[in-house]
Amino acid sequence: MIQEQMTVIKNRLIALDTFEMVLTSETIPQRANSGQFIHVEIGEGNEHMLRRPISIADLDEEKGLITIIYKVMGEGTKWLSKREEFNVVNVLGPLGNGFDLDHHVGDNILIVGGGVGVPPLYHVTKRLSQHNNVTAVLGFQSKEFVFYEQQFSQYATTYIATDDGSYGHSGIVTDVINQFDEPFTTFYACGPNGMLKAVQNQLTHLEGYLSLEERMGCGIGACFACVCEYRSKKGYVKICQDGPVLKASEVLL
Amino acid sequence: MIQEQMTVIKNRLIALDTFEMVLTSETIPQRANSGQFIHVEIGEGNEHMLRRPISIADLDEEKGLITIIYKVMGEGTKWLSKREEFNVVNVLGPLGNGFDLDHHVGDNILIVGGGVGVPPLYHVTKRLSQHNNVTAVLGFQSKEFVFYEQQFSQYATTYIATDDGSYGHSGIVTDVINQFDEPFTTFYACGPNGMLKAVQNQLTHLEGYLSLEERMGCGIGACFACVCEYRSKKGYVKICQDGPVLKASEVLL
Amino acid sequence: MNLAVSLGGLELKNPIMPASGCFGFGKEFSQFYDLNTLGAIAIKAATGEARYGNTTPRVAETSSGMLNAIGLQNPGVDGIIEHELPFLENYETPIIANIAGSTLEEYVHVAEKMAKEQVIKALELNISCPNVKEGGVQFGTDPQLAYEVTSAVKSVSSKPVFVKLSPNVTNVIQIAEAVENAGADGLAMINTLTGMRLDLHSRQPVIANQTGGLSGPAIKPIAIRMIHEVRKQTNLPIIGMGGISSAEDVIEFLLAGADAVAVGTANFKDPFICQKLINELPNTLGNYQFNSIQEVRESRCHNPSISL
Amino acid sequence: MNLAVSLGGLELKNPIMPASGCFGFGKEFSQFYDLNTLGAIAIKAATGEARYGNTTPRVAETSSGMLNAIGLQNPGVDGIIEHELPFLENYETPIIANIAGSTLEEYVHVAEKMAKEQVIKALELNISCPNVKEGGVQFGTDPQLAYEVTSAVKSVSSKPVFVKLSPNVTNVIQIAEAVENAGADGLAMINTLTGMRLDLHSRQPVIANQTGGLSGPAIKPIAIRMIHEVRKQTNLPIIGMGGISSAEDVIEFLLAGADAVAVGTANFKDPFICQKLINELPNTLGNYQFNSIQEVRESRCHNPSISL
Ligand SMILES: Cc1cc2nc3c(=O)[nH]c(=O)nc-3n(C[C@H](O)[C@H](O)[C@H](O)COP(=O)(O)OP(=O)(O)OC[C@H]3O[C@@H](n4cnc5c(N)ncnc54)[C@H](O)[C@@H]3O)c2cc1C
Ligand SMILES: Cc1cc2nc3c(=O)[nH]c(=O)nc-3n(C[C@H](O)[C@H](O)[C@H](O)COP(=O)(O)OP(=O)(O)OC[C@H]3O[C@@H](n4cnc5c(N)ncnc54)[C@H](O)[C@@H]3O)c2cc1C
Ligand SMILES: Cc1cc2nc3c(=O)[nH]c(=O)nc-3n(C[C@H](O)[C@H](O)[C@H](O)COP(=O)(O)O)c2cc1C
Ligand SMILES: Cc1cc2nc3c(=O)[nH]c(=O)nc-3n(C[C@H](O)[C@H](O)[C@H](O)COP(=O)(O)O)c2cc1C
Ligand code: FES
Ligand code: FES
Repeated sequence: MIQEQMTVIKNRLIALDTFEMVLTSETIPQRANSGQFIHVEIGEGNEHMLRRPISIADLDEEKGLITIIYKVMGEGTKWLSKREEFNVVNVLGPLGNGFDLDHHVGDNILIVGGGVGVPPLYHVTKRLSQHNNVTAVLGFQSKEFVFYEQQFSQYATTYIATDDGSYGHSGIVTDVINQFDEPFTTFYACGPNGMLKAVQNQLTHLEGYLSLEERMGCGIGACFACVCEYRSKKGYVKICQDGPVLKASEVLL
Repeated sequence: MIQEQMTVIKNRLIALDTFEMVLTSETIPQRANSGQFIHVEIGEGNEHMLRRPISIADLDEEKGLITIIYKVMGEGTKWLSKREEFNVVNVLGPLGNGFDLDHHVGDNILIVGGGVGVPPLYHVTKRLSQHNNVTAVLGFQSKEFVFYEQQFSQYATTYIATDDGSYGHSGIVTDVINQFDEPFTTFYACGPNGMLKAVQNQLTHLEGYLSLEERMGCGIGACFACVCEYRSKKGYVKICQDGPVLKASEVLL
Repeated sequence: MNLAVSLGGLELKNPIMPASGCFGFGKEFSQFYDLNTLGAIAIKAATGEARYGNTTPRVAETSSGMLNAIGLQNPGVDGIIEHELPFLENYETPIIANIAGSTLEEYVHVAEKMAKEQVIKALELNISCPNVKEGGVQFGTDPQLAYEVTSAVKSVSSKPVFVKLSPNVTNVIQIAEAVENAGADGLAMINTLTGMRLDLHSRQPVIANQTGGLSGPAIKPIAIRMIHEVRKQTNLPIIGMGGISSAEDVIEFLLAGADAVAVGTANFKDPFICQKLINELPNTLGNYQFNSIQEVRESRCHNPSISL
Repeated sequence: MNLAVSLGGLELKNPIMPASGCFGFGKEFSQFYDLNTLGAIAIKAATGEARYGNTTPRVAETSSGMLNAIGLQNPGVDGIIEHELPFLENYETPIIANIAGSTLEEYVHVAEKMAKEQVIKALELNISCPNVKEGGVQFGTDPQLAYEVTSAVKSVSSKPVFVKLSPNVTNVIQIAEAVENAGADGLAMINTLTGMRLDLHSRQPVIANQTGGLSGPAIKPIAIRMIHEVRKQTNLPIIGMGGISSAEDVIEFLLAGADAVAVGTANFKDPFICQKLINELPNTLGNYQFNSIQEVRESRCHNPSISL
């Protein structure tokens, strides 16, 4: 992990309140694993003492670029959304563990993303699709929030669900998953806790992985801000260090 | 007085740590008087809750521009120095009283400026020079800090003094003034308190004016942060409202 | 949206007022907007005699805040009544007189005179000014003294008395209880926290008085915590303050337990702030699914009548 | 420039250390820089048994600061000794063990075990954690209890004992005096101020524990004031902290009365901050015409031996 001044190459609106930002990086594309995140410094001066964790959505090792996708929620992401080409952003990363994908060959894999949980799954899908058959189910609040459908479709059979039915399947991701009768080998999910809980309950028969979110201080495992309950290690799993990717069967949401 | 979003037209280094900034303004050039100041908001967000008072150094009524000259002292002026063309700065102004110059015709007037006390005197000199004979004595720490010598020379017989003798007369402004034997009608002075005190003591025989500095809260007379002792009104003169220009004979420095 | 709030005997058309000491006696800000738009105005502290305040510098900036040690400079209660209140009579906005003193007698003297003025609709008893040796701060940190000064002032005032609490205490609930028992009609909280900055060049405190009162967004979390704590114990109306600079902040204070709010330091950054907050409040309430101020009050998780 | 400082029995090669709770047990930060460059390391609080801490969310951002309510999560004194200290034995930097507890007996138990560890060079008695009901905060706000816990810990510790003071008190000097009388070898100040933030969407506190400790630049003026106040009364070494984020801040704390400083929250914004401050300190001292740390101490306007 390293601290780097990254230059903004692109920062564009791709859905309602949702931005895709491409950053130059000298070291992260080579080192990062799908599912890891970066910790982004916000603003000038001391008004914002906490960095913001954002997943790595894509990597380009050749060009030395990383892509993040973020939704404007509060002051930090609003500030990010105002960065322009050639602005510089201070980034710590890559942080956390990633998805361990290398052992999958010829598997039937289910990807489940919700809202701003979708971004980290893009690179996962891209990589898994090389040697596996991937199905992606992506849930959004409504049509205006949908992003990256085409990008996912290149690598996976992609289903979109919207809560209000304004696009794709009407309802939540688990409704879509209910309709499948393919036997999946495993699943990778990221999204709001409610969705993760539903997926966890629905897919108990599979050994799968969840990527979690929690408010963070340090982002590196030193402050104990971001813990999550884990069946085998009471109270001691730190999302920033032991996660964000954790075994679905172990996590108590 | 009004609050205005002003666009930066120019922001250039004119001496060591010293910048000249030109700003568009819809109303200030028409309303402002020489010696008044503006109160400038610093930074984005809430890190800086106090504005910074900066004198109006020049006005261009036709083009709707004002000029300020400031020295980088701390965080606020550092932030200002980083503004670029087309950036926007939030300004309150014009504030305070100005120099009352209209009654001077054919007078022999002495202008005394020290360091960042020089800027407000530029417009004063320009205006007074229309109908009077003006002599300007400007003091700086050393050669690298000297600015606006040429500009003043257009309107006044200009003497520069540096504390370390690296440029112009060696010594402080009062040394230069000592050498004059012209009979001045009045004087206008602005600079560090030490200089103002020396000038006040030296020119007791003249009715002159001093422009003072003090740390400010509101800048408009509401918070009582910036008071100064005044012979005739104990403790009740506010520099931001009753000043910054005050009668030399009244001010207790 | 109807923004009116009732603070015991004091009716405001909206819950937003400038905080005492940050708005003078209103005149300067009347150049920016119509003071009639304000819920109320808390004017600068009055003492028995004119005070000249502390030596300058009196203010210093800090991260997301500022220090001040004005030292209660004011023309004295008679000077205020004679020179400042007449201008305020031009407005229908309720004026809250902030009362300060060094002795119990001075508080009573100032309160008695102010309460008689028609334009004054309530008193705010400043027992928490940290910036003058004889500024009454001892009244704000000792429950017994707080009780005594409050009941003495109550006995001479026909107008509602709000007691302004100091945050520089181990237990703010104790002081709140004492002044409630003494008959306070409401609370104002919080005043500034005592702080200091040193100048590295001069090696001396930046503020001539050495210490000053810390205000601004920096202290907002402390204000919210104290109001929340006190609201659990009392039904008295609370005027909340400490770092308010946005309509969201206003709602956060209401949710914590305040019934109205005062805005201090933010007036220096943006002299239009109070008017702006009043204009933005209805939409901002709507953004968070509130249809009225009353709904905010009702969704407090800890109204004393409900939960404690 | 020689940056070494002596804190009673504790010798540091420079006055800068990470603050307890913001640096874990050092391992994570050792990925960023060599921990040997640090003046000392204050490790995360230890309690008698393992604690699992509070429910999440445990942190929230505030203007120029943050709230935390970790709730003293730690593997317990035995767990720390077994699993965390061995890594720290690889370094020569003095380790300061932060001691917490709910009862006097727990403090004594933890202190006794920690003081026996060779790698531990001093204890920091945390009588000021505001984030757990049973976190010892009562020991930090009552002079009598502060006295008792300090003298009990002193009696079992051969290593210097620094007592970490709470700023959530009316009179910090009183507590400082009590712990000095109890034999404290030094003071650490300040811990966090109790604060709160409410989320407008959920209408609930952002932090699950409701309140949290406010830290960061927002509280720096309060820390400076309290250290300045206490320095007037005592010659005990003081480890100063509260919002430090620049080399200028370090000098301001030294000038206020601290002999060394700890950096907490700023590590989250910049994990290299401690190293950066150590590197910048000599030049920054020079910018303000100081030739040594000792010169800063001597230019305090109020050393007790000189003026009071
Ligand atoms: C491992 C991880 C990966 C993430 N990846 C993405 C992503 O790829 N795209 C995306 O849009 N969002 C992502 N998030 C959520 C993102 O961090 C928050 O939306 C963001 O921090 C909000 O900051 P703000 O200043 O805009 O909001 P504010 O609400 O103003 O933030 C205030 C504070 O709360 C924290 N906070 C608020 N919401 C969250 C949250 N959901 N998770 C963690 N901290 C939060 C902020 O970091 C900040 O410290 C991720 C979170 C985690 C933990
Ligand atoms: C009426 C008036 C006119 C001025 N005109 C000019 C000018 O034309 N050019 C120029 O370079 N400077 C001028 N000054 C001084 C200028 O305001 C300060 O240099 C500036 O505020 C420093 O801000 P900072 O953030 O860089 O420094 P910091 O030291 O970081 O500022 C911290 C705080 O102290 C205040 N402060 C520090 N020094 C001064 C000072 N000398 N006077 C008032 N407040 C101060 C700041 O406003 C701020 O609130 C003027 C001051 C006054 C009162
Ligand atoms: C410059 C200044 C002067 C103040 N004067 C007074 C005063 O005279 N009486 C009083 O009760 N409070 C006074 N206060 C405190 C404010 O009314 C308010 O309680 C405090 O500043 C917190 O609010 P804020 O963070 O919005 O400023 C003053 C505050 C400032 C900044
Ligand atoms: C996340 C976090 C955890 C903390 N944990 C402890 C702790 O375990 N023991 C302790 O004495 N202080 C703890 N503190 C307080 C710090 O050591 C320090 O006193 C305080 O944060 C002020 O310094 P700062 O403003 O530099 O952060 C903690 C602070 C933070 C932010
Ligand atoms: S954020 Fe500090 S331990 Fe995870
Ligand atoms: S700055 Fe407020 S009265 Fe002058």
